[in-house]
Amino acid sequence: MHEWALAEAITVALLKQSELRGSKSIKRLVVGLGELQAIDREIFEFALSEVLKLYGLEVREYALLSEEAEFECGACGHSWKLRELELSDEVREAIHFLPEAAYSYVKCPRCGSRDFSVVRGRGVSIVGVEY
Amino acid sequence: MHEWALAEAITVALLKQSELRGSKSIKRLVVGLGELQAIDREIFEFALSEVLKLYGLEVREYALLSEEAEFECGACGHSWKLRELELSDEVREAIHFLPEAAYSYVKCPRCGSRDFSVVRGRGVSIVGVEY
Amino acid sequence: MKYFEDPRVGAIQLRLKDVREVLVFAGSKGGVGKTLISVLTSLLLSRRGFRVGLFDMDITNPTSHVTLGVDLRSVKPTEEKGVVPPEVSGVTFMSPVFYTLDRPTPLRGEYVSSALRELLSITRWPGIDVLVLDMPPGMSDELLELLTHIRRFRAMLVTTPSPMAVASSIRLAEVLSGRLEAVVLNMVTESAFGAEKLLNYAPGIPVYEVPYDSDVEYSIGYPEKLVLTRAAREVDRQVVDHVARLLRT
Amino acid sequence: MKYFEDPRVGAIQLRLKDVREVLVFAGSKGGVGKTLISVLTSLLLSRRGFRVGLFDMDITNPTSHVTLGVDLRSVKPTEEKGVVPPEVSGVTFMSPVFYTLDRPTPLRGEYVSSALRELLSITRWPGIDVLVLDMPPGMSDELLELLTHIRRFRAMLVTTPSPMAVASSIRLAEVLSGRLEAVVLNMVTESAFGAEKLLNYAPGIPVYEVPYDSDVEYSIGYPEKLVLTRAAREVDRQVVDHVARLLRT
Ligand SMILES: Nc1ncnc2c1ncn2[C@@H]1O[C@H](COP(=O)(O)OP(=O)(O)O)[C@@H](O)[C@H]1O
Ligand SMILES: Nc1ncnc2c1ncn2[C@@H]1O[C@H](COP(=O)(O)OP(=O)(O)O)[C@@H](O)[C@H]1O
Ligand SMILES: [Mg+2]
Ligand SMILES: [Mg+2]
Ligand SMILES: [Mg+2]
Ligand SMILES: [Mg+2]
Ligand code: NI
Ligand code: NI
Ligand SMILES: [Zn+2]
Ligand SMILES: [Zn+2]
Repeated sequence: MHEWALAEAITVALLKQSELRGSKSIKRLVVGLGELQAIDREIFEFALSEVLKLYGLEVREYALLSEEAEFECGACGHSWKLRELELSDEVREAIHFLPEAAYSYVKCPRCGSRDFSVVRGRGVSIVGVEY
Repeated sequence: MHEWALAEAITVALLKQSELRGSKSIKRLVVGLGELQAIDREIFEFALSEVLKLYGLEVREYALLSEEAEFECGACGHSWKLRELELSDEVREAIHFLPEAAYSYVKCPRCGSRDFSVVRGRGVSIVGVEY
Repeated sequence: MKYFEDPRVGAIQLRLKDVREVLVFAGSKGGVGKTLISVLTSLLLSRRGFRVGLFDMDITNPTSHVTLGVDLRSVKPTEEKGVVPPEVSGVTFMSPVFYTLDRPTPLRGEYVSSALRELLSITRWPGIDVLVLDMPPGMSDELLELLTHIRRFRAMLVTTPSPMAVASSIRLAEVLSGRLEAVVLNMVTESAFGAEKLLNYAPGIPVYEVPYDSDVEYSIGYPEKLVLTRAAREVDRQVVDHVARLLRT
Repeated sequence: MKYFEDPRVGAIQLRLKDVREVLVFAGSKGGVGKTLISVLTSLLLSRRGFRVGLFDMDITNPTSHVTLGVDLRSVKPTEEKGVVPPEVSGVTFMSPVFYTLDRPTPLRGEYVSSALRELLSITRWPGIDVLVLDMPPGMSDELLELLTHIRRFRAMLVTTPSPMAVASSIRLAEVLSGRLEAVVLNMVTESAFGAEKLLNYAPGIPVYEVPYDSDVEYSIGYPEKLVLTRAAREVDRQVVDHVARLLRT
């Protein structure tokens, strides 16, 4: 599972802050899971708890926030959602590892442009931390 | 004066909106003048009023808003102002025509990185319009 | 209200309104000859009496001024209700290098786009028949600005017969489909192996072959010499003929 | 709190922690041989017993897989606490093309940066002595990500003797100054005119000359053939020797 590496990235970022603060304890952590990357919640949750333990970080409470993926066309202004698209399993797998691979497979459903932005719901992010 | 072309860009954008709205009259227009581009207010004001006339747009009241230029380093996080830099006349002239030419001449004063962003005060922009 | 975010986008259309054709030399592989063919085509069209503009879209690594031998200390655009590019060997020539002055200019994509918008919205092309755009390699902001904001153009895909260049070109042909006028197969030696593959992706599109010509290197910076090379002769006979036909119809 | 904006930035350091040297082949001109020299150096270092990783930093136009002859249908990274790249001819090889699958991938700069961060933060390089980075042309997000977020690296500047390439290289040498290990003057025929100019900008830096070798083109896609070319012999004798010395000290 490559989710381990994603959890490790989050953990290392938290650790750096913890070192600056002089405490390895975090009250509340909110992690965003962008729909585009299609992260399996359970797998990620397992990986995150393991990695946090490994790095000696205590997170007393955490939440995984799902973010719907939304695109907006730079050419015609149209916006659309991931679920409006039909993508093969192979393509979904590629995007799972590299969300920007979406630009290889997705075009604006209205005008066909490849010049669109991923407005939200791209991938894994730290949404917030409370100490 | 190349300010004419900058005023024309603003005017054409306003015109497009006016056509959509079915009226060539604007109550109030606020144009931002970013310090980096070093636009002469008087020259620009003259150009804008001439161009607006030429395109048949009536702007009853307008304001030119000066914006201080500010940079932020992507490598070390340092931020600084344009006035802290010493730039030759030749360089100022280049940046007047092409604000991104700043990347040829400016580095982060703290760490020397060229990976900085122009946080504000780049150039001419439409700040707001009231009909 | 989105339009107000960047008034330069509308101004680009305004500046290009009276230009009859926008002709783009593109190729996602570097070093295939986009700049050389852009410059040769511009010089040769001008020698046929067309009024030609040439614009270097390669913001972070402009080189068309080197090919043309432009002295950046003495040659400059003039200010006149915008910016009017200088004439170089009969070609109205504009490049970001007039402002970056051959200094290194690393730019993140957002600033590449901004620089292109700025230059394209202030540069005037009075009386120009055809504006030639010399594209950078890759498929990033420059290409997307072209597709989204210049919009009206015809493309010539420049490639060499090398497998790496052909692989890159096939990808670009897909993005440019519908705008593709011709393929310029450059630096051809004996065998143009691999190029057939590309042609399957651009059916019905003419392919012009320009030979590898060792005189080119020695003529870089000397337009008068460049137009006399064997490579120039082939560009004239094929590419320039093609463009001249477009301009006459 | 800025750090939380992108946890991948810290993860890049983590992934590269145990790699002894990061060796970057850069050159702002396209087509000068960055990819060929990167691939040859990787293959030849591996044949000397070093454990070598090769990463294609050219997100919008990757070609190192073409040079290595990688079959994208059968060769893939594996998932293992991240992503472990496949081994190709003795080199641990990673490329964005494993996910973009040779489809066109136009990306604005912000997405180029994001893609690089994603791949560099999930890719593991277990036991690798030297990680070779094959850079794209230009001076944009890829270069700035390298300078700002990879940070610890040594650079080889690849250029040809052509005036256009030399002009581009002088600009890049300034940006890379302090990290520059050597200049690789590639595709040298009789006269490497113009190159002296570059050397004034990189005083004290060794210059390695690799000849133009027509066998190279026929060997693209066949690593076993590539390493036997005359070009490879010179890369081995000069560039690989240089890197081997670095790794032994
Ligand atoms: N037909 C040709 N014969 C010989 N050399 C050529 C030819 N076309 C281009 N070149 C040389 O190849 C190099 C790359 O060409 P260039 O126009 O800069 O490519 P690009 O713009 O695609 O990067 C330059 O040194 C140029 O002089
Ligand atoms: N020494 C050489 N002799 C002959 N051909 C070469 C040599 N080096 C590179 N090439 C060829 O030149 C072209 C450009 O090389 P490439 O490695 O793709 O350059 P870059 O990565 O800088 O764009 C390719 O077709 C490659 O096979
Ligand atoms: Mg070029
Ligand atoms: Mg770019
Ligand atoms: Mg390459
Ligand atoms: Mg790029
Ligand atoms: Ni996974
Ligand atoms: Ni001016
Ligand atoms: Zn659209
Ligand atoms: Zn800094």
